[in-house]
Amino acid sequence: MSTEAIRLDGVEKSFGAVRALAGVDLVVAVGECLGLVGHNGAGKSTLMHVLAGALLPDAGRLTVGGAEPKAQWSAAASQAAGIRCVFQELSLCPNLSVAENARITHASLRGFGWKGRARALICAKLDEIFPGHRIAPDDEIAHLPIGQRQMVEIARAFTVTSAPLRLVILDEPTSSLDAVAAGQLLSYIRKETARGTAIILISHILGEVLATSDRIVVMKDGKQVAARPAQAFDRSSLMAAMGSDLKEVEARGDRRQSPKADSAVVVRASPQREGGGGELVVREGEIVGLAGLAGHGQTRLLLQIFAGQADIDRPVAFVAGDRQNEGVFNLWSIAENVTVASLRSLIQRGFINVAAEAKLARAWRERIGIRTSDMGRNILTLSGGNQQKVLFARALASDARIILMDDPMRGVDIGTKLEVYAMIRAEAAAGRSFLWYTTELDELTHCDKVYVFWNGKISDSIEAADFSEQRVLRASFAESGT
Amino acid sequence: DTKDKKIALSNNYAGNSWRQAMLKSWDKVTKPAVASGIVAAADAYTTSENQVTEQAAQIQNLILQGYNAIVVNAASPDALNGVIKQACDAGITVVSFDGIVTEPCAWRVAVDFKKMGRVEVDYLTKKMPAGGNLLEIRGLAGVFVDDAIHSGIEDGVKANPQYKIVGSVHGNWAQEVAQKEVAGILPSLPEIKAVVTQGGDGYGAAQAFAAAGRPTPLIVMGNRQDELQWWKEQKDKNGYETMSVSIAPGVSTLAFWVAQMILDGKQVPKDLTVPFLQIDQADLEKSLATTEKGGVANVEYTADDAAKVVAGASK
Amino acid sequence: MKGLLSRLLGQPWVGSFLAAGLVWLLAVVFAGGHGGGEILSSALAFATFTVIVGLGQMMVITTGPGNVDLSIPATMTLSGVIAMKLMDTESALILVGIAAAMGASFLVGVANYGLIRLLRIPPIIATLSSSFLVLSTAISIGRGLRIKPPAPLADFATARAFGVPFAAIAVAALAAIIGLTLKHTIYGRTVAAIGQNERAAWLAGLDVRRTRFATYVLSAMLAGLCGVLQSGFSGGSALNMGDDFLLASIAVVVIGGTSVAGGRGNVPGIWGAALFMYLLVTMLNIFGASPGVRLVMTGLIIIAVIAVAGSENPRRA
Amino acid sequence: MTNPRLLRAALPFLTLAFVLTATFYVQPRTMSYFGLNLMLQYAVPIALATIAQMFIITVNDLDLSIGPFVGLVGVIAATVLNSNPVLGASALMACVLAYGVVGALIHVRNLPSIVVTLGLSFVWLGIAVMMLPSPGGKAPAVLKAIMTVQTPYVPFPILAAVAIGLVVHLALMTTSFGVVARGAGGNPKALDRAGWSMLGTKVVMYMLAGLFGLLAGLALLGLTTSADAHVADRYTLYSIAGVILGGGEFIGGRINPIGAVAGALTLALAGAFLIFLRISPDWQIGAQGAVLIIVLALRALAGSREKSS
Ligand SMILES: Nc1ncnc2c1ncn2[C@@H]1O[C@H](COP(=O)(O)OP(=O)(O)OP(=O)(O)O)[C@@H](O)[C@H]1O
Ligand SMILES: Nc1ncnc2c1ncn2[C@@H]1O[C@H](COP(=O)(O)OP(=O)(O)OP(=O)(O)O)[C@@H](O)[C@H]1O
Ligand SMILES: [Mg+2]
Ligand SMILES: [Mg+2]
Repeated sequence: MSTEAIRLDGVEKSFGAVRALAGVDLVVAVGECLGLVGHNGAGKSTLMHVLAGALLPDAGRLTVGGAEPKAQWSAAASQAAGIRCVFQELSLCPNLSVAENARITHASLRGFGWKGRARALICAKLDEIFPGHRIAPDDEIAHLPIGQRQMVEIARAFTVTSAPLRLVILDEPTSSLDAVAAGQLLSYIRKETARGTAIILISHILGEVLATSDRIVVMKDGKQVAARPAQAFDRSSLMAAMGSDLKEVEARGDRRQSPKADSAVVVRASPQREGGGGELVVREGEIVGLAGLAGHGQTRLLLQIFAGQADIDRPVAFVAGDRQNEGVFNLWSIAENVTVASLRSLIQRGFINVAAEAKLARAWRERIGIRTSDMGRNILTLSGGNQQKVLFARALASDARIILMDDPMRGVDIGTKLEVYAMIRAEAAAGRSFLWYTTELDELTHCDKVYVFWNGKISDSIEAADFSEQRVLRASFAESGT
Repeated sequence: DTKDKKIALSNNYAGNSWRQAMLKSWDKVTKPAVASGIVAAADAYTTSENQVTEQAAQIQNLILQGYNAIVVNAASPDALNGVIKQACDAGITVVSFDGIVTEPCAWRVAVDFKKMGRVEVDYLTKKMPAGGNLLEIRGLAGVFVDDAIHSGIEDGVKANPQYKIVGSVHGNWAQEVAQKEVAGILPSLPEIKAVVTQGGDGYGAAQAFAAAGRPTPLIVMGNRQDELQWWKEQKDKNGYETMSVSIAPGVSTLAFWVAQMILDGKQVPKDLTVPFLQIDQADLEKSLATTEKGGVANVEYTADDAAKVVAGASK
Repeated sequence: MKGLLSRLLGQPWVGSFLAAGLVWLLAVVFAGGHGGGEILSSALAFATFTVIVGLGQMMVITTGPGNVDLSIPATMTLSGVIAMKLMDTESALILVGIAAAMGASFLVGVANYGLIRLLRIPPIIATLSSSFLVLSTAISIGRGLRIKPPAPLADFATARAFGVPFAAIAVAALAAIIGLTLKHTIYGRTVAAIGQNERAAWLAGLDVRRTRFATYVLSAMLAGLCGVLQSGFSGGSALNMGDDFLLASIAVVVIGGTSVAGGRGNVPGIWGAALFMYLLVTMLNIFGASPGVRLVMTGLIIIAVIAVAGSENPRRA
Repeated sequence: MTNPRLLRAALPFLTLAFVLTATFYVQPRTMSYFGLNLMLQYAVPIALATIAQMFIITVNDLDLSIGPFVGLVGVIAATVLNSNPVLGASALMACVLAYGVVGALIHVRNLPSIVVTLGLSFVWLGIAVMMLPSPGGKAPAVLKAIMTVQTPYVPFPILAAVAIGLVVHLALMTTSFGVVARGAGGNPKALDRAGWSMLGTKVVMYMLAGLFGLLAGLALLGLTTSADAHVADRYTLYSIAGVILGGGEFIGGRINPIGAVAGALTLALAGAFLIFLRISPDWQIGAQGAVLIIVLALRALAGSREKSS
């Protein structure tokens, strides 16, 4: 029996003029956790689509368990070979229940009593990976927040019925998970590899890749540029390998001047839930963080503020994190997706000024580094992280004074993140206010004030000076109350 | 004696001037009949679309409401038979008119649509015995009336081979549709001598000819006021001659009296025929004067008229 | 040059024009090579009406799946009935009649959106229900009587210059304006955005409600305009004058390259498809087939045209 | 507090109960075996057509041809099937197959179903008119017998409706195939990635629609006893309305078979209710619209409850 779970040789894939994969060789050993990192648009997801049979490569060879696959490579063949993939853009059926979605990937779940088996299967896996997950097998996916959807999809990928598990691909699995769930997943990955399953972990959070993987492969512009055991990397050497020429700013040391405490209040809101619970205040020029476990009311408060059920100085813009459902306009070009919130300023004699629109779009491509040669291309030709940058650009390009951000860094690569952090700070200094929900504790260090949510209420509010991760975690479980 | 009997009108379509006139005639004749105690009620029911299923449901509900007689203008001659039978079985007198039904238990106040088609060609043989090219405007494909009138015309043309139908379109008994279809086919046609129609389509055809700049042929009209008006204008201008033929909307009132007679215990044969209403060159002014602006030439019937029709059929 | 040609051929509306041209050619050939100009001229005249309602229907369909205006035929009828009744063949009253007809259509649009928004009734059913009420109103106002239009209105509706109907020219201008609106105004962009993802449109700060409201009103008012014009054109209004437009308004929009799934409208295609639909019927009439055969052919040709030319947005990996 | 999702699921039935009560109130005579039987007979073919439409809506398409198809089935059954059962049965089977072919065409060429089925509606109508230029034909005696059977205690239409709803519910909502079919409406890409054949799923769903259209045609013929090409033109809109009344949605594979049957019954009853109201003929058509609006307004009430919680 081969020790290779899967092997790719010289895989190439182009989309029109875009060379997404320029000859990639990749080997994943049995029981290995391979970390895959690279900038947005490096080709990671495309490579995974090839592995999962969702895309056919233009050139290259694929071997599974040391042997060429017998049949034409396809989604079904990949399934049969024991390859599972949690795609970056989730692929659950929103109209089906959790258990029914398990059925979708398991052809063998049929016949009498299949539903009972499906329920048991998915529940057991959820319990194993995410203890305390609060998901019922008959919940309809559409009614779950995005974090729980991601948990379901991850759990589903690890369930086993007829075909044994060979390789599980996790494409940015933690992007919508809170710190606790992400930790649970990472420790489960180590358990699963110990059982002999190979895992590919794609993430832009370098810490988790460094801590979890056995080996790390770095991709850049469709090619593999480095592959070393994880121990051989540290944060900065990994970033260097990714080609990020930015120095990571030591956020805490570089704390910016907080805006004056007496600047004007621009948002005053309290969560509308039975019992209420706390009040949130944002002042002009402030960056305010919302923290806590996913699904505890942060997004709901942002929507409530956006819908105007709060005291707020308009105009306001929203950066969606669930870009599939709340962000991108699928049929439009990248440029149109950027400018949609700024149209009012582009009007000339009643009509949108085409030249000005194109100019605005180009300006933002440069400012935020959207990786495309042509802003007239369809938005879906962008990699996930680049789509997210478009949503950022949309909000920042608008005339909004207040920007609401719903875990907006999902899938954004580390280099860009640093640029965006800097951009947010500059905009705040210029008088814009940010209300920033994030699932990444690190990001809270950029905030002047942090509100922690628990069960729909604000359970703690922390000034920058008093900030500590422990205090956030404690408030996330409502151990401290205000 | 029918003073505590209730009669219902089951109608399946109200979306054109003919049906509106029919409902109006019904109202005009039955209101006094109810007021003077001849019958207890004479309610009109109509559905929105020309649909068998809706009308069937409607009749079933009329059965449930306990009417003694149902006067029905049927959406289909056969497809309502099931429910008509149910009504008969429930002891209800069913009288069909215009759109008649074939269920044997029902009475029929019928117009011979086939003959109506034949009459059009017969008229032509007198008007232009030399013959010529004809354009036929038909009704809605798949509907009984369309098929009947068409076959009458076809028979007429077969019997008079000097006529040739060189084009045929479906005007669906609507001026707009007839105008549209005729306008489309006209450029491809040779000189047209006459247009044979089914009613509600003659004026549209005339407009299409005018728009195409073609000489106006003899167009058989369908008793609509705007058609008669147009005819009159042409006549005054250049002595234009044609005829107009259609079924009078007031036939609903004849059916009403027939139903009343049956309820009254009179012997009435199952099949009655009413003549269609034909307007000739000589009657034009008179008919135009008695026709409401924008309406349809009409006659309403009295109880005596009905008795005469019945007597005629019983002989 | 070659690039230009292939880009042109890639446009979703080209197919409908090609189909229209082909059908026209067949009709002319079968007619013995004459009458081509006249056929085209009457096709333009009648396509004009379909285009007017098609423009409104396109806007509605572009606001997303499930959005369609089934009240167009009834609105046409109501507007035609009101206009003819008020004008009562008097030229002096033309403007009054038009104003009243457009006012009534506006109210229909408001009512449609009200049902959709306040009662949360799915648009298909909301507009279907309202169409019944609108038709009843038309019946009770017009009593099914067919009143002639005043001469100037009829003249305008039927006038042609060198075979090109004035109305067609006016509607071509209207179509151009709507095309421009769709692409280059905030309203048009919002319509397309809502059609792709209503929630994202809201979160992008677009005014979802006002736009949907305006769209249903626009559709109703275009239907009303069509009702007045059609009454002028064919010598009066009739209760069934809109019947033909129910499916036709949807068909020309979709055959014309507008996405049924919403988010992508297409104006030129409506013209192509309207001409195609008219010429198709004409061609089959000229062939002189029996009614059954004609219907079957109509259906098969529509399916063939859409199968050859009208693929929805190409599948993405 | 009632569970809003439960309320939403129960809505089609509450609506039905509401319309039924209103009907009983204005015309107590309907509250009998005979009354219910009469009033609901014609709801059976509508329910079947609604289910057919629902199969198509499940995979995010719309069938504008179901009405004329039901008419065509009636024509075939009243003519060919009567004179030559083998030929008639194969013709009917061919119709169902044709549905499958259309489904395949729509999927493979990625066509808008609205236009394809609009074209198809002309085809069905044309064939029917060719076979029967003027209404006529005769229903096979079995069909008549089935549709007018007098079942003990509970009228046949009610039993039939319940049976139709339950069978389809079991097939679509509880079996493992049903999950794939609904998933195909919810997220076709996910199905594709999981290795399912979207083509196969679509063809099966279209053929099921054809099959239920066939049953609707036969049931309707059993009631009308003779055929008419235009008999069911209205079914297209009715079936769509029925699915939506029953809690289904146009996009996303969200459907409710039992609700759809209830929706169809509601539509049939709403018509009856109006006739009992004795409105002036002018407004009878408008009243149909008003009743639809009132019935659907109930949804709004429940919807706002769902939202506020
Ligand atoms: N369907 C497509 N059509 C055209 N270009 C595409 C398509 N899918 C991906 N690309 C391009 O291929 C390149 C690689 O994209 P891919 O999604 O693999 O990046 P990635 O490494 O996963 O990035 P991210 O970290 O942002 O998810 C990008 O330039 C992207 O724009
Ligand atoms: N208060 C809100 N919360 C969330 N989404 C909203 C809100 N108001 C509007 N939207 C979004 O805008 C879109 C269009 O809104 P619509 O006009 O249907 O209002 P709505 O959601 O019914 O709002 P409301 O409940 O305030 O009447 C919806 O799809 C929804 O996503
Ligand atoms: Mg990616
Ligand atoms: Mg995260």
